[in-house]
Amino acid sequence: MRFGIVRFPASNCEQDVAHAVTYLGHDYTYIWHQDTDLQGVDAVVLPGGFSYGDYLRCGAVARFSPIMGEVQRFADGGRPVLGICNGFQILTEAHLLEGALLRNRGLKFICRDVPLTVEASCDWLDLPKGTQISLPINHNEGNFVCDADVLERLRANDQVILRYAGEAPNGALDNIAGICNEKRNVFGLMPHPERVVDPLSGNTDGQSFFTAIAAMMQEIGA
Amino acid sequence: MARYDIYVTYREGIFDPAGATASRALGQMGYDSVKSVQIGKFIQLEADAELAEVTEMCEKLLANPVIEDYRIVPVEEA
Amino acid sequence: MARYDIYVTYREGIFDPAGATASRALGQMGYDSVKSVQIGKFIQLEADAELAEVTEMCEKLLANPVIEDYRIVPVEEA
Amino acid sequence: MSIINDLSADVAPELAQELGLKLDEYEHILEILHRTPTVTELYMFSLMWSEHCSYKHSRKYLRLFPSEGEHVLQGPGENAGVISVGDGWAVAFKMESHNHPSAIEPYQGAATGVGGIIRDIFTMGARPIACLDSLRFGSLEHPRQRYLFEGAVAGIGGYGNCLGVPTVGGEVYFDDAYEGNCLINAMAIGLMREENLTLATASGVGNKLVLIGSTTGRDGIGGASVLASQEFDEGAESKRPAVQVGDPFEEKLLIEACLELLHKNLLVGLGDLGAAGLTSSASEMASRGGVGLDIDVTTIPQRELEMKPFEIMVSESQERMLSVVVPENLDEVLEICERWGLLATVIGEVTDTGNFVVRAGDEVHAEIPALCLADDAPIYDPAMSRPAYIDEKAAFDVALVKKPDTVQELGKTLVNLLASPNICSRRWIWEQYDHQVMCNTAVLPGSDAAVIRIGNTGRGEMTNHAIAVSSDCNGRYVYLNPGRGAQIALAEAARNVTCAGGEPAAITDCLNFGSPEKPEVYWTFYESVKNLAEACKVFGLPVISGNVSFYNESFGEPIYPTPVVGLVGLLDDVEQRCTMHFKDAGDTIILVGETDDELGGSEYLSVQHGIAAGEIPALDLELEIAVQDAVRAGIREGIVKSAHDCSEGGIGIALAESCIAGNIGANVALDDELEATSSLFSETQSRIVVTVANGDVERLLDILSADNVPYSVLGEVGGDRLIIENKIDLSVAEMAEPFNSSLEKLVAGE
Ligand SMILES: Nc1ncnc2c1ncn2[C@@H]1O[C@H](COP(=O)(O)OP(=O)(O)O)[C@@H](O)[C@H]1O
Ligand SMILES: [Mg+2]
Repeated sequence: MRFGIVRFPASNCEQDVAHAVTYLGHDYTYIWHQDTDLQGVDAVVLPGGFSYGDYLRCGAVARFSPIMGEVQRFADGGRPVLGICNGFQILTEAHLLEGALLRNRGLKFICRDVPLTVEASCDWLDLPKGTQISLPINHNEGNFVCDADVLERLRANDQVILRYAGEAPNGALDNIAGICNEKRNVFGLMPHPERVVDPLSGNTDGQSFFTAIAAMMQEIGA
Repeated sequence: MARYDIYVTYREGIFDPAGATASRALGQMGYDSVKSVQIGKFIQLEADAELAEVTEMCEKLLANPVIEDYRIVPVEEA
Repeated sequence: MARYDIYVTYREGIFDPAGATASRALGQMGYDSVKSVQIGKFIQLEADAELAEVTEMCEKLLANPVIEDYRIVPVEEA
Repeated sequence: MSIINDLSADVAPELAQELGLKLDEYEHILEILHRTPTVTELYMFSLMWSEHCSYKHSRKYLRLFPSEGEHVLQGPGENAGVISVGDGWAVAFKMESHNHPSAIEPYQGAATGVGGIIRDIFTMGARPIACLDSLRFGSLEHPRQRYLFEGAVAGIGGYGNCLGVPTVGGEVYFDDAYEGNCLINAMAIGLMREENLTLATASGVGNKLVLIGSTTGRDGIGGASVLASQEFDEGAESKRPAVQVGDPFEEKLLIEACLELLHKNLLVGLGDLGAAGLTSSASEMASRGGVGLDIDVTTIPQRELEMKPFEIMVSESQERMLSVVVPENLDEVLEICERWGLLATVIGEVTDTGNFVVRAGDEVHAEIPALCLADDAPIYDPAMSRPAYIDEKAAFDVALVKKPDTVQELGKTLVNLLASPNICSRRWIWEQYDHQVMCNTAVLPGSDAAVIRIGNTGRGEMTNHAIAVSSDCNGRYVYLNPGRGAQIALAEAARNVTCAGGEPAAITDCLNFGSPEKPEVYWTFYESVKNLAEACKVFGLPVISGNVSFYNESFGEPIYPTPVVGLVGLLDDVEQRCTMHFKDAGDTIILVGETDDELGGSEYLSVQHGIAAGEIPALDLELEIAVQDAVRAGIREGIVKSAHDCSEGGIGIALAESCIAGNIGANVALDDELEATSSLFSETQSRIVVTVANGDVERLLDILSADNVPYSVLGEVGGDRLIIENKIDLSVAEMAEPFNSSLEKLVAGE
């Protein structure tokens, strides 16, 4: 299958996503933020990085890129969209996902492997509830917040896909590390599964994120 | 050319990590009298625009209504 | 308890990349009238402290005098 | 057009002096110009002939460094050196200091330091793939030092993380010697195809000069001359020029745009604007190409009003690049820059006059032979004298200090050392750096050297090759013995790279010293350079780039002389990499090399007794090379499962670190017949602790014996305690806790 990886100015993990999906035998196309054509890709990934320098608010400017209108339509049509780290921040700014990501509680950038618990499945991740995995996080603003009623809804609909096991490293509300939308096709998470696909990193827990979606796409004949 | 001062602050109930840390740090530095610190943004905008348009800019870009409130104050030219 | 509003901005001549980026973004969103955006900090401080002490806090922690100016405004209680 | 006359013959020498030019330098300028210089010209000369740009106090002896070798594609003289790493791939690397700006504003100073060294790398046509940071501060007991340290680390992370360049290693030392003058050295490494090697040269009369990137402001005016040549004392505040705020977002766009332009062959030359801004990059590019340049400052996008021509010419506004473009390619160049959201402006062109002409419209403000500006700076051969302290310090008798001798006391000492600022885990630092982006970091920070796979991630080209990188320098050693200390810096960098499985290939350096105008300081500089050069020759290691930072003093006291070595080694196959942590219970632990009684200058003496004195450890270069070759051979055969060198804190610390990293114990005996303290904490060089599976012991011993390398079998891995017979008995947990948490506590002032 073919992943469309959107490049915003100062995205910097697009190459990591490309590396991960090629490693797993898939294709990818880089999509420029100023384009308005998703080029027929099967799934869209908004990669990590510092779009627009993370100035003002992370993802605030990127969300107005011309391509985001297409991403919105793509998502509305039930097609899979994944936002990793800065991509997650962009999705919340674009209101494709709820909540917002504030500065880490400790006010420090954090790059480390963290243990996570799978809480539910979505189009992008299909692991049994309760599965423990380890993924690297790499962010300055991963402190998830949302209103109480939103949180209640996220929980009730099983939209919380990943939680930090133990204390959230960034202060995230309810230990939330990743959520999906109601239709379960749009998924955003702070950790970086793409970095732990190639075994060079000593961890392959990231593989299931890209293989689950590929399997699903194959099933529906995409 | 009009000038606007825009104040962006966290909405009630949203925890402000930078403010909380600054408050604690001041306490540790011996300023025991400090009760709270809130850190928001102070945006100075120069534009040939009416208040309505500046409000739109805030709604769309300069503030995130999910977490932030904003207040726009037109600045009298000196 | 006294309240102070503190405005922290870059000193004259220091480049503000965040402001420049926001200004450009507004232009691209069609707000051609925007001439400049400066992004500083808006700090709300609650403390049982005199102005002199708040000034000290700014010098030491709340602002970075090497690159930032600050302005303290005592807030009248409503 | 004639040159404007804005400076009278009697005022000019005064301005020259104010700008830091010496009288004979001013006279030399008169000889070059045959007339009174203009204001702009004086500024340009003063910056180009400043220590920072001209290396006038160091150039003579830098020539001692070997700069050629089998891998070298580009030696010193360009923005960075380049070596080939196989199959048509090459890496560019260089180290640079940003000490003085960081002492004023640590976050921005360190951030713009990273920005500057990264520009040096992509100017060469290489994509930056890794950074290292080499830091020195005073004791963390002082709040100001904590502020500097925290700010510098945050700034390095803030800048590098945004660029998507992993910061994979570095070093940090805390010592009172750096209290008034911290050291912030950054090293960057870039990857390219050999055919993409680009030089910062201007050529082709009629070609356009295109300035790409940020606008030009008054920030950093005079930065190079004022900051880098002045000691820090009370007067420093008033001389403070505007500090520059880094814009990593702009830099990231510059990286992408410039690499695209270079790979599409759209540029004749490319140079970055660093110290002395446009003056330096333009004159260096002109002098290399043997051409003249004509620049009209009114075309340069300015961020402040009413800037004077000289201000524009010497501004050090960050994130700007100067390119030379054939007129036919101009449109495409401008278009690519625009797509990346970058300003790109034609500011002048290449001429055949050999003169560097600066105009404001029709007014000519400078007309200087480009060659003279770039290459005619005076070269000094300062006086030197051997400082008296050297013999005094060396005479210190280590036998006089009272040493622990019970297992309990020794254990306490070991734990104390593990928690001490110069030994404890650096996790607090590297967790603030993205060290994994690009998916090529095969050995993460925390081991002896980082290993990075060679591959153009996300662009379809991966290889199995890798590089191992380390930066090292124990300034206390260099202080006590400048020559040997500098050699040990090299030996240790090479040893670290060897422990990761790398074969040392080339080095860069950053020579941090006090004022070269002080004979005693200059002697330490000369000794260090001469001996480092010697050691490089013995190792067969070329020095392909580097940087000198003088005037690192405060209140008249120089820092420890600190010649930092950054070393890049090669691995044919990334699968042959090795880490330092103990792996499996039952593995045999072997010490390669042997321990002597060498506590002089040690971390033990410093931490436990507050003493920086004594004879520093000996270094036998032949033995060092033999030890490294043998260990590397064992790693490459796949039999060495872990390798860790003994550096600060000696074998006691090395064993403890390998236990902590592997979360497993060890049971060993040290049969060196030394006093327990010396046995554990002596910092004898040329020692590496390795482990092998039982079945491979014979094979490794064969390798060692064949090369006549001394060794001893110490014991085996296993359990959850580190037991060193008759000396140490500690659980891994009670060592790990202080080791891992110490730095964070020290930063918090606890
Ligand atoms: N300032 C720093 N930035 C990033 N990594 C660092 C820094 N300081 C130390 N490290 C990492 O911590 C580990 C231990 O460093 P150090 O004690 O200097 O090692 P060694 O004694 O082997 O040279 C290395 O992996 C090193 O790269
Ligand atoms: Mg080491």
